[in-house]
Amino acid sequence: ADKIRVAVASNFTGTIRKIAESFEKSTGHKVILIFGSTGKHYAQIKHGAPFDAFFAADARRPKLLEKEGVALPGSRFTYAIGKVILWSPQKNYVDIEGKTLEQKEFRYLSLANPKLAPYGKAAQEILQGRGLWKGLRGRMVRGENIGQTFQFVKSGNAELGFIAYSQVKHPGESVEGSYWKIPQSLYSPIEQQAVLLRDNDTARSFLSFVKSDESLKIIRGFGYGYYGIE
Amino acid sequence: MTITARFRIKRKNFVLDVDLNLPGKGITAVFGPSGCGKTTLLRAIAGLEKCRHGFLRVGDMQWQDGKHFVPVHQRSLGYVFQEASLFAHLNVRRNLEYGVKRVPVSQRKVSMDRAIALLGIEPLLERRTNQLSGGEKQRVAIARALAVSPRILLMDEPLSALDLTRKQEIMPYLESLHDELDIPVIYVSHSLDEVVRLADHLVLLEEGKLKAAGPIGEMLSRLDLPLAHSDDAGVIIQGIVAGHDDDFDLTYLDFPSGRFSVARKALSVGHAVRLKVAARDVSLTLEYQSNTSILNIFPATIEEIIPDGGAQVMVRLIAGEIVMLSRITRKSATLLDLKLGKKVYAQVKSVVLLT
Amino acid sequence: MTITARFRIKRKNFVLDVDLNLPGKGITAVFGPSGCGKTTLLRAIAGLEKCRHGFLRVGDMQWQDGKHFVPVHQRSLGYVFQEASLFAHLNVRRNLEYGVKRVPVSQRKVSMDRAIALLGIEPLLERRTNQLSGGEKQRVAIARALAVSPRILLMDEPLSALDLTRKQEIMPYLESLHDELDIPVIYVSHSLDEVVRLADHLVLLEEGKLKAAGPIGEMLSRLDLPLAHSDDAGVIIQGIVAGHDDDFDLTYLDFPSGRFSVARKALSVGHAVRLKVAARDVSLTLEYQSNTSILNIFPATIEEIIPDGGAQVMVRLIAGEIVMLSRITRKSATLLDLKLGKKVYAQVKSVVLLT
Amino acid sequence: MGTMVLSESDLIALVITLKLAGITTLILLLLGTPIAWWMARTRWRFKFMLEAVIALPLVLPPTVLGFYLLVALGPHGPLGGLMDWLGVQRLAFTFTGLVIGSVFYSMPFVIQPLQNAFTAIGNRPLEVAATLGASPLDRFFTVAVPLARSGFLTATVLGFAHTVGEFGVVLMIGGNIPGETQVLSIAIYDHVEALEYGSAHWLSGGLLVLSFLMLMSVYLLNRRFSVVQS
Amino acid sequence: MGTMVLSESDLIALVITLKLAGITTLILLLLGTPIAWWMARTRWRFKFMLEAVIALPLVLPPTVLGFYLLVALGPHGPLGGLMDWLGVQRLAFTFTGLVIGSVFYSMPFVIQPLQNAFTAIGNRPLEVAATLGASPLDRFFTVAVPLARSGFLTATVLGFAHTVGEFGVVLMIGGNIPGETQVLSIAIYDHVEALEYGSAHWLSGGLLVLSFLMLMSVYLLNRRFSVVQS
Ligand SMILES: Nc1ncnc2c1ncn2[C@@H]1O[C@H](COP(=O)(O)OP(=O)(O)OP(=O)(O)O)[C@@H](O)[C@H]1O
Ligand SMILES: Nc1ncnc2c1ncn2[C@@H]1O[C@H](COP(=O)(O)OP(=O)(O)OP(=O)(O)O)[C@@H](O)[C@H]1O
Ligand SMILES: [Mg+2]
Ligand SMILES: [Mg+2]
Repeated sequence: ADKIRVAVASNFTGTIRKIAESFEKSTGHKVILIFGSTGKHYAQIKHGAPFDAFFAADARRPKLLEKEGVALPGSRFTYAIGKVILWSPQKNYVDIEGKTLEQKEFRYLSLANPKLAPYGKAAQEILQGRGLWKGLRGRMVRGENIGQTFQFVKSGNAELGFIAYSQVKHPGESVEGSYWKIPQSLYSPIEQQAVLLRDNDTARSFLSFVKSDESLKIIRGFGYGYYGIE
Repeated sequence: MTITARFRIKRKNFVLDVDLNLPGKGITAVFGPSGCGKTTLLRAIAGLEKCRHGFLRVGDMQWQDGKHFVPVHQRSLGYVFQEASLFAHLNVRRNLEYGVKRVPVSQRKVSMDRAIALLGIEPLLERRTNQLSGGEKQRVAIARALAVSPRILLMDEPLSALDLTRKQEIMPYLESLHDELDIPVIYVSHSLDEVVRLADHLVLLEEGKLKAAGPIGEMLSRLDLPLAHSDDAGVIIQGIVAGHDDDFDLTYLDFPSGRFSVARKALSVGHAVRLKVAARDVSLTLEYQSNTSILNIFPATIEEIIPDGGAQVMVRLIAGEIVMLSRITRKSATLLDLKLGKKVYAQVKSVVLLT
Repeated sequence: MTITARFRIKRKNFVLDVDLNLPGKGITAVFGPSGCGKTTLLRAIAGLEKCRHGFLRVGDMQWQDGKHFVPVHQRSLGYVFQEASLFAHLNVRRNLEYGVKRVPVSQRKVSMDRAIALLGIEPLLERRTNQLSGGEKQRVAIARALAVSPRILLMDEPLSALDLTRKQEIMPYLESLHDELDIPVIYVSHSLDEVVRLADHLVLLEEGKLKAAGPIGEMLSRLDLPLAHSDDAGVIIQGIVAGHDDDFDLTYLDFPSGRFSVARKALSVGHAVRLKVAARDVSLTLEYQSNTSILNIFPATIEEIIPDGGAQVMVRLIAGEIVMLSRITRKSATLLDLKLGKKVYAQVKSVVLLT
Repeated sequence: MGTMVLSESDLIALVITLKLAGITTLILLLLGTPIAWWMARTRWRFKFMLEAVIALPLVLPPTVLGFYLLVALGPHGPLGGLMDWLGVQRLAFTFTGLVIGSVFYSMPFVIQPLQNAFTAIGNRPLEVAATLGASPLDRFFTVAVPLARSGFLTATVLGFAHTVGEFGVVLMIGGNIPGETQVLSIAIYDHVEALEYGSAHWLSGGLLVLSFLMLMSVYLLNRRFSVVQS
Repeated sequence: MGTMVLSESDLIALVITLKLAGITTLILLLLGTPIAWWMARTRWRFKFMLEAVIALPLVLPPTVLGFYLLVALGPHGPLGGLMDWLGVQRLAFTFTGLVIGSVFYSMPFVIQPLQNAFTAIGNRPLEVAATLGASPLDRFFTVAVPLARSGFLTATVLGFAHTVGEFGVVLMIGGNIPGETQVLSIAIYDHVEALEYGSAHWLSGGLLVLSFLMLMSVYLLNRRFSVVQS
């Protein structure tokens, strides 16, 4: 049995664990998962990190790696599409159309740093679309990544925030609090892409496994979208 | 004004347990062997060593009584520590100023300049304290304690690192303190010589207990105390200046039963003085002898003879109204057939003028 | 064996510049006022103070010569610092052991137990050093320096915090060091008394310069040195034990021109001794006087009379082959009509037996 | 990686950082000095426990510590609840919150050197000062503090530098609000994560040079006034 | 969220953490002691510069410092290049690399307290030891070290605790590889990021208790052997 190392964006932690588990069960190979921010992983990969595959939180870094000749050409694919929601742990706080943004006297709105995280960029687009981006400046708290963004809201320090649907959606459970599921049309799609970094069979077969139906079900169960599937 | 002190301080191998009544004037020497508790006593008086049921009254100031305890910094005292204790972060001048600044101007009786001049530390003022010799440090520490114009001065072997010349410069000043400032000085010393020279009063400690206390003269001539057997045993005699001899630079001192000639001192006629007559400086003859270099000869009667070691005896004499001690060999005593009541002549080779 | 030392050490306000030849035996006292450079000299000898062009030879050991410099720890020396300097992290016993452990067993001549017993620190062995009194610390420091069986002992005012009794216990031991260990001791002291009692040799420093150096007896009787004008001026006389008087517990000491009687000492007949005769203990008479308690009377001739302050004169006498000093008042000198060549009787009231 | 001029927000972040580090250090010294003094003097039997407690925040990764602080400061947390009850503004995402977090985290770097320095002084100088008429407070300031100078220097340098470089705690409870709680360390981090290496180098370099100059002057000054031990 | 037993990888992370902190502290002491000693004794004019340099790593956010270390240790970096040229294994993403990074970062916490403690001793005890026949090395170990005990204690505690809690540097040059370079601080962080609060609480709590017990014993021991100043 082989051992591969796969670097994965933190927001995908729960999902990939499930997938890796069933991959290990069916093949007997071992998958070592390394979680972290996509920016850090990118820097590390460029400086020789011993990873076999890379599951980024965006499409930009995998593309860069491909262009720079670090990733294997042609191995890049979108493994999940993130969905953004506006969420509050309080019941009936966020209405289903997001009017809350204009109406409620909240103190802090949490979102991911648009510069670093695609979810943040999406949030920016949504707010800009409604003409709220400038007006909310001093009331926006920015997480370094989507995990932190969630913690700001979850701990109650920010009343609401733009988070990933996958963070509150657990397979077979209903979502706590109140949220507005934002139509895909309001922001550019959050493609999370993966690339192969080292050419070996186990890694290749793991990537294929991620594309399998079995994995797809898991990915959707955690609240991610997939190409052409809402 | 008196000082009443009662302390009981327990340590692992040591207990200080004293009940003292000291005069509130003049210099009181605390004397005793190493480790007998002198420093501990001084610290207790300063308030540095706390004891629960202590009692301390210095003149009209009640510093300690059961629970009532005046903290050290509110006691107007000067303390010269046994070990060098200058502030390392201040230079010499600032060490001196440290205390002075904390005394209200109205209570400053000793000027800093005076203390500096007295201890000859003028050239050291801008030095760091680690650039001083041992004796220099000690002088700075004394000056610092003096400069706060304290109501009582506590000195723990302040002169131990000083040479004789320096000591002889400082001692008269200490002596004059009670004339000028009228403050009591409690003075720890190992040197009986120093003690005899300086002190009015003596406290003898032994293993944390009071062995004896009293005026220095009395203590020195008490044959039951170890002092009388030391090299420095002797008596203190009160006298007054009777006149000067300009030809020979002598000063005449009259005491109740005679006259001493001593090297001239700048004292006015009538001034009261104290003389120390050491037992070893007194020899005895049966007849009055002329043609001797000894000027001070007094008729006396033998009052007591006690052995002083195997070879020597201490003879207690009455010369008129005063007591003198003479230390001579037993052989001489036998040869001269000395016994109680016998008339002799006491030849005093030299005397020390104390004040 | 001799000690040759040449140092030039510059400080901001002070220069030590000495060129010394000291005997490699016995006790050499370094004497001088506070700040004259005694500690600096001792430190230079130990190697703690470096100077570029120094030279130091102790017996057959070349410790410094231009660039060649034996580091302190390779010099077999014992050093008693002027200020308490016990290791705070070790208790008393371990302080003592610290030095002993670093001496090869074959070179251990002083046992630790011996040093402990001598300095009476047995009960203190398990104490922390901050639980000691000033004098106790000093005793431990002396014991620690002795216990390394050094080839030379450097002591910076080691007895300043000790009482007389304690001093008198330690001094004979120091004196005996050169008999037993044959090591030179360089001894800084402010107390001329101590110096006279202890030292064989005297180095007089003044403002960093050598003022005079020589055998103690010579130095004390040299009227051009300040010593002769101090209270302790006197002469040292070599003698031998001639016998004992059992009746009166006396010991007779013969010297070239006479015999002294002193309180009995446990010395065998024929033993060489040194006596100090202080100038203030010598009185002069024109005729031989009997019926006096003074036992030691010697005929002498006046050799020199010099003024000693306004009221006193110092008389230099030749008694047979030896020199004596006598300090008397100018008045007495005039009354007795003393002049050069006159025959007198020197009455010695007391002498100090040094060895 | 090309050269990039620093943005205005970077400069603001610098100002905020210096302000944060300055205030934090000040508070640390004000708070730490009496604690260190007490710890150096007391003979309390259980002092060792307190000593352990003070060093404890160090062992948690700063982000995690920040997370717990965030939870504590949130409306359901003990501190946040207390604040609400008192009617005081909540502290998360405010500059004050940053200060509190930094103080908490850097405390051991200040207390420990101070405590050591105070212990090293011993009783004697204080006794001397007392006999010279100095009250406890007086002798603390005129004797203990100057004699503990090197301890204060170390405490200040470690406290200040550590706050400047701190990042995890600050990120978590600050919310990275530009102009308010975005400090330089986060700004640099953001640049690195966003692959804006040029800006990162400039900022880091500037910070290093600035810090070096500051530290150097502090040490140089220290040398001038130093108490030479003999 | 609920309670979760610690996974095997968490335990491994604990072991790695303790190993890392232990080795780092040891190296810090071995390296820092002579430097601190030299700095306490020297009268070199430019010492203040060195002092500033030593405190410098502190002001960079650890992740950024880690980033630069990574660059330096990577194949294109000066150190990495040197390593390659020497034929030695590259250090990034290895345990050795972690140790180097931690040593670098925690250095000031060790050197400063030691330097202070050595300075406070003064010359006298060393002179005394010399006159008692102790060579420079001998007196360093038998006099300077015991008298600087409290400095060593502080250095050890700060160095150890800081390494345990360190995270940014370690994350960057270690690469968070489970079983190799994943330390506890990162494991906790991962749990928090993955919203596995249960595990995070358990791990943090365990770490705190463990650290508290360790620190407490150290301080308790210290008390027993302490040099009482008078
Ligand atoms: N570190 C120093 N820097 C500058 N001057 C110093 C230093 N140490 C001592 N001195 C000066 O050098 C001179 C000699 O000092 P030293 O300690 O040798 O004197 P000493 O003869 O031992 O005096 P004491 O009897 O008072 O101990 C003194 O004037 C002193 O002020
Ligand atoms: N901190 C302490 N703990 C325990 N015992 C102590 C402590 N300090 C002093 N002692 C002991 O208390 C006794 C009295 O000490 P103190 O310092 O008062 O003596 P001293 O008379 O001043 O002696 P010296 O003349 O040697 O200075 C001594 O036996 C000493 O060993
Ligand atoms: Mg004492
Ligand atoms: Mg000296």
